[in-house]
Amino acid sequence: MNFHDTEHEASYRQKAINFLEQHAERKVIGQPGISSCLSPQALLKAAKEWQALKADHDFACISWSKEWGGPGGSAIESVIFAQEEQQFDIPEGIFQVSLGVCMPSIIKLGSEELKNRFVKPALRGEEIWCQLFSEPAAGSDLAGIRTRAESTSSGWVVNGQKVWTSNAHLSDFGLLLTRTDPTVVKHSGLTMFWVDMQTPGIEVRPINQISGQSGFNEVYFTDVKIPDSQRISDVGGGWKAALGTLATERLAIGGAKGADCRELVALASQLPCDTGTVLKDPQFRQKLADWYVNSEGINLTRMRALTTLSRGGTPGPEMSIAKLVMAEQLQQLCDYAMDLQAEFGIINSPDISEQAAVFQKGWLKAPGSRIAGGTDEILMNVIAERVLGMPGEIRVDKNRPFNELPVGI
Amino acid sequence: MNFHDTEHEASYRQKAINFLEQHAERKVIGQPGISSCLSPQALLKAAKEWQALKADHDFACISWSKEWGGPGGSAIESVIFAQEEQQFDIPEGIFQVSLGVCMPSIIKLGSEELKNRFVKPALRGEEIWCQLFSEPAAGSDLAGIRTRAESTSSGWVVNGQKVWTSNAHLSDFGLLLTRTDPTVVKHSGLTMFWVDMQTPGIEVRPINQISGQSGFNEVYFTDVKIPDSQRISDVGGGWKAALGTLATERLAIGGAKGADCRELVALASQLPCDTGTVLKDPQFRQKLADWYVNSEGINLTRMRALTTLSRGGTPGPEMSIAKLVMAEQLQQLCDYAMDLQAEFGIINSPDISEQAAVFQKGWLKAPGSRIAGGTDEILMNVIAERVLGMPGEIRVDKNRPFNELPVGI
Amino acid sequence: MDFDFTEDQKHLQQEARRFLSANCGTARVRQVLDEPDTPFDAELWTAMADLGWQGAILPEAYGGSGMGATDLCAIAEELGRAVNPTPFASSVYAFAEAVNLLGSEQQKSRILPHIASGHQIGCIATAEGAGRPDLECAFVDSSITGRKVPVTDGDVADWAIALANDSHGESLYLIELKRHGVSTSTLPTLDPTRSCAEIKFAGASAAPLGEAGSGKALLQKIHDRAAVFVAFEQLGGAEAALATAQDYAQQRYAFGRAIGSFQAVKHKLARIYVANQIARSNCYFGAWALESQSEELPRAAAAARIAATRAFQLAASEMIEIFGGIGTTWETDCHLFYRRAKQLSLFLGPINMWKERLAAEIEKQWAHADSHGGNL
Amino acid sequence: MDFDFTEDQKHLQQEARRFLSANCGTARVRQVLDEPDTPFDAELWTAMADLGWQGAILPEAYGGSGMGATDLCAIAEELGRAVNPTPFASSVYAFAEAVNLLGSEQQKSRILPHIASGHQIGCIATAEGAGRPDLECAFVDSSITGRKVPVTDGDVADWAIALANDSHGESLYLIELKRHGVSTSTLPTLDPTRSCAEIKFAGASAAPLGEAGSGKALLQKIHDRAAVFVAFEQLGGAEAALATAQDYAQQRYAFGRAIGSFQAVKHKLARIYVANQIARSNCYFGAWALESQSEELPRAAAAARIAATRAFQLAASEMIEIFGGIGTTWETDCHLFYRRAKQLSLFLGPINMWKERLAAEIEKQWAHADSHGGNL
Repeated sequence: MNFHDTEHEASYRQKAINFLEQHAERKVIGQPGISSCLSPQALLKAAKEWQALKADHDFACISWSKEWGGPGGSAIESVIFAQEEQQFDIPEGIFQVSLGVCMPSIIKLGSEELKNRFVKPALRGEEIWCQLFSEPAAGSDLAGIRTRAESTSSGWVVNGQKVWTSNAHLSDFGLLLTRTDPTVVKHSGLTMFWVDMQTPGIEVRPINQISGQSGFNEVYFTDVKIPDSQRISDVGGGWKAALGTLATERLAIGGAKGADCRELVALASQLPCDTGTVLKDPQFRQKLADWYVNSEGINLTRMRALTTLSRGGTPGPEMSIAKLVMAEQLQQLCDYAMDLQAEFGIINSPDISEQAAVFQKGWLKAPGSRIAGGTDEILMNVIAERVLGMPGEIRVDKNRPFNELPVGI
Repeated sequence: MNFHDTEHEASYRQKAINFLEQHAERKVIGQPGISSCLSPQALLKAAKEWQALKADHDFACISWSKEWGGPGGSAIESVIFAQEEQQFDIPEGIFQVSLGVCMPSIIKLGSEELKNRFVKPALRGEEIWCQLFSEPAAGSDLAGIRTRAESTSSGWVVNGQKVWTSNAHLSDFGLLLTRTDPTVVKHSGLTMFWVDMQTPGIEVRPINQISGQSGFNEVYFTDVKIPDSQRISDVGGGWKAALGTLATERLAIGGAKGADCRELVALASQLPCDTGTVLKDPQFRQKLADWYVNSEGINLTRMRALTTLSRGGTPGPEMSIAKLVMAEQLQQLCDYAMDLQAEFGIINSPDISEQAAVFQKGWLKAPGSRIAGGTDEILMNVIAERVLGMPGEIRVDKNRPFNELPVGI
Repeated sequence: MDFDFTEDQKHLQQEARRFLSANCGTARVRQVLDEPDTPFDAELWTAMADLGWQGAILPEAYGGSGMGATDLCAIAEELGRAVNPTPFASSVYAFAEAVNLLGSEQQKSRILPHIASGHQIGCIATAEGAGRPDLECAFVDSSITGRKVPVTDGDVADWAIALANDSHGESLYLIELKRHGVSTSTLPTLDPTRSCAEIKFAGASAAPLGEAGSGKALLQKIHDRAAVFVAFEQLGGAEAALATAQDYAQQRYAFGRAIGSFQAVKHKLARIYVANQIARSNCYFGAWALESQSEELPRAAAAARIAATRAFQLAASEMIEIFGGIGTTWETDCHLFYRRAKQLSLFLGPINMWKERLAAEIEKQWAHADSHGGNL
Repeated sequence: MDFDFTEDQKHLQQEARRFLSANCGTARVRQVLDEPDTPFDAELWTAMADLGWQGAILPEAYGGSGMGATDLCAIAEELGRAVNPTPFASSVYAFAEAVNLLGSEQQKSRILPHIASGHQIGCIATAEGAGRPDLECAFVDSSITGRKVPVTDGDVADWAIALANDSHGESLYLIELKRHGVSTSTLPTLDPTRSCAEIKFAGASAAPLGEAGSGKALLQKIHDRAAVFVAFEQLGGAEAALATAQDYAQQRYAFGRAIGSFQAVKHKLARIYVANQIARSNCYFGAWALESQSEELPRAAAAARIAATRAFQLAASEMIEIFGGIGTTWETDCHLFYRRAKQLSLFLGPINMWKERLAAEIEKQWAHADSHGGNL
């Protein structure tokens, strides 16, 4: 057991650090970074420039083959760069879906022509993609989507509504899952397209979340015309295509970020109580220990997955536990931190209580973290079925045409 | 809101106390009672005598009608007597199944002849009954029983195995659920009989539990001949009959008895720790408060049910929570109490640590408490479906003949 | 044995529910949520006063209706169910009860009629920042100086009761807030449907309330009484959250079936039901202890508070999980419950403090039982 | 990055598993369970010694094989999986490690070869009754007097290490148990597959071990090292319990389907899997800290201990619930895991103590990070 790089990894890491130090500034703790200082437009511009710069230096999409503009590096090199990059103050959060989810699907499923047209501009950040899958009535049950694509003499006409679309308002293109035949069983009537987000009839509206922020969009389709040449899957073959995309998505989603033990200790070391500060309080210490063991457990589990990558293998299912554990913990830990502040815990303003604000923010975010990317319950199903080999749920929706299935609200 | 008896209730309570004081001794805290001092035979004899005495004074089966030997009292009178009776040192735990579960079914389902023959002797404790329902492959899924009763020219021949039969070794008779037709759907092929436990071919074996004790039996049936006159339900009508019995059983089962807050406080007030005794330890106090709220919550919920009885109504579903809450709590509280004793918690002997023994006993008993009378999961299903109106589980075993259903171990 | 609301109380509760359905639907609550300059629903407040709720249990001599504490509990459950956006908890459960319990005849007749009529609002100002630091507010030269933060409803209140140091130790004071020497500023909170403020006293005139030097003990008495009513609000909130989640689980389909047919959803709902029943039973005991002026009130209040806090927080957070993605949006009502559950869990002090209080009562009871050979 | 067992260690582990499947099946474990006069499986003990396990990581100079700590961790996981009924934990993880770490050259060469060969057994005698009372054992006039209870394997051990008061404060002592002045009596425990005793010292001769007056700190060092190995035993037990429950859930049918197809059972299994993975990762970190002699050992050992204790207790109790009624019978193996999970959770001290220890380490790290502007 050790945490050291191999010789090759160490030299790659040095190369990454050299590049980063030359072109970016290290993050300073306690200072807000670019991503929270710049205006949305300026952030987008900065992100595109940074992506292009990385591409010029072979640090964009490191594991992609040369054919698609990547340097053809290894998975572990990709991780090493990401580890170092997160120490630097660079514009974040724009290309995750575009490059982590959409492009791998385009590369896997698209025609040569399509790939030649789209992959390199996406890699360089010149064009951004979003994923148009989820719908109000199709979240955990993604195959239940209702957005219709009807075949006409001149192509397809799409009507319906997508939801939870990250960055739809910034995107140039989208990967779109539709129902082309509601008269067959639900998994057989789906078809995947790509779509230009400027196409008439597409309307993007931000979703207001509990936190008051809007990290997602709704996307409405009203008589949107899409030529058949933009079809990516076989007609009726959309589910298989989507499964590939989802597998990629699951890898791209990390744990639930937010306040954790570090922030809790910082708070406790400042809060007065009978025994001095809360950090000295035996109850607090018991809870802290429990949470710390989880957080460290998840960090170390990541190390185990990286070890497998480093040895050239494919990580096992261990990391499927990360979001489940950390999202629940985020909610409980933030709730507890607010209790520690007694009546003051209800105040929601960084201006009044900077140290506390991180918990109130986490508490508002946690319900979403427990749902986005798979609810707690779906994740436990996945672990039980795919990892532990339990039989699947009894399905009542497998053998009846989609349009004969009972529907609710 | 008040906890007082009505005038009638108060006078009935006084009558009960008078009877009890005349014929029994009050329990003394810290002294073991009759039930744990007498030999099994002596206890059985004492229990039968006590039951006959109660019957003579109209305190046995208080709510049963005069027709069946009861005084025709109310449900609340029944509860009042039970509340007072448990303050006295009388022989316990023999007639619960016989009178709480089996006789109500006989009264409901049996022929006049049958009722005339059996009800009064059972009420007086002269004859004891057991319930022969559960099987190794049919616990939560009771309708999955496999014990076969095959029709012959001279009656029925029964082969199979029952399990979890309380007091089978003391019983004179049993209420027996069998499968008479495995070629129809599972709920339709069952038939109920009564059986004399001395019938040749019936063998009773005690089950050793984790605790080392044996509170239950297995009962084996080998070519047991039962005349058709002992059939209680229609042929194929056993499930409906059994459901009635089970509803009665659920009422008869209380919470999970065992160590609780009182015992925990007693332990903590004697255990040394840095802050004096554990009773002063802030962590301990937080846990104690949580458990106390549950225990009091269950006690007070019982008061709410009694209020409904006292007002002449039928209690709602509130009491369905009692076993679920208290069995889980028993396990957690005992485990914690053992941790409080540090390394010493592993010692399992009342001779060495009387105060601790109650927790080790509870810890061994708790897994059984979480299962007997409905597992945690079945109880939550029951609450969700019967109380909260959620749809039933998808059933795959409803429309296929029993002998074509997949079977496991 | 009569451990339930009476028929009259059930009737009162039904009437309250009918009134609040009509006058305090979630659309009304959301108006306060979405409008930063609206600290509470003044129209609703007036309508409640017209029904006599603010003075329900105050003596008739002071403009009240002289009802019993349990009657107000029945109303409180409904106010909780409706997530009412008003200063009722501060003004009625805490302030009015405190003045009625501790005030001089003059204080009561001067203040309570205005509270009962809803024309004035009172609040309790206890916290002085995060955690539980030492008391810094001080009463010197017949006036009070210091800072209280946060004070629920402090920005809309006419009166406050505050703890301050004085020559006797720690004492309670009554302060008219819209006077010289008092400045209040509204603070943003996680529950914008309830108002909250920082109050600064700079030589504000203040009158002693209750026995001098006994401030802490008196404050605990006030908290115990208020905690029972608040517990009923929490219970009502928990029941509403459960009912909403139940309804959704029956109507929302996934994988071709109502999501309520999945065991994971069933068991979540069952856990909420269990917590709510335990809360209800402990709340009833609190109501009994309050109304019968039992010595067991401190224990009963703490148990009701703990059980109801647990229940409402569980129900409110799990209802979002049952709703799924849509439950995390501003437009769905789930977050009204989520926010209020947290707000009420901190109002009157956090749950750990109440658990400690309950443990102390259990310890007392044990010491008594132990020395008398009795039972816990 | 190489945060996993090496290929060699995996091979070693597979060999250990194969050996234990053949020589330590549950039927063998049950022989010790059912036979009160058999404190441990002596035949298995000898076979383990033949494989060199008792001396695996002792230096070759003292009859050991000089392997690394992580190698022993790999074996420990298998011993846990097999619920081994032997004094391995006492003799190897605790006693031998302590003597090797603290003993004089003479002590090591006199004692360790016998431990490595399995001919002698050692134990650690720390507890002096329920809770954590003050230390009463005392070393006076070159001999020790007092009582240690309970002592895991104290009745089968030849040697004990015990803490005692002396003129320097609290110091560790080495005591030969089968000598004058020592009496041991076997105690019944919740896990009859592991032996346990009360030891009374009445002027027993004892030799100091390690620096005088530093007994408590040294004992903590011994506990930290042993905790890592024990955590691997707990991890192995948790994995075995999960595998057994998984298997049963697939094979047992109710309502016409495998019970593993019910969400309630799935989610129970998923929760166990999560706990086991968190335990595994923390255990690996413990192994790393132990083998690399890292300063982080106290923190790593506590985290491994906590995670593995949680995992094994969860897996063992929930496996019974998954088995249902049959799981509560003596004849099914579930209770072997349930008992051992509790036994290991108390051996080396209860989980609350380890959480406090971890918190203290986090606090130290925080103070250091705080003063250096670094990270936690």
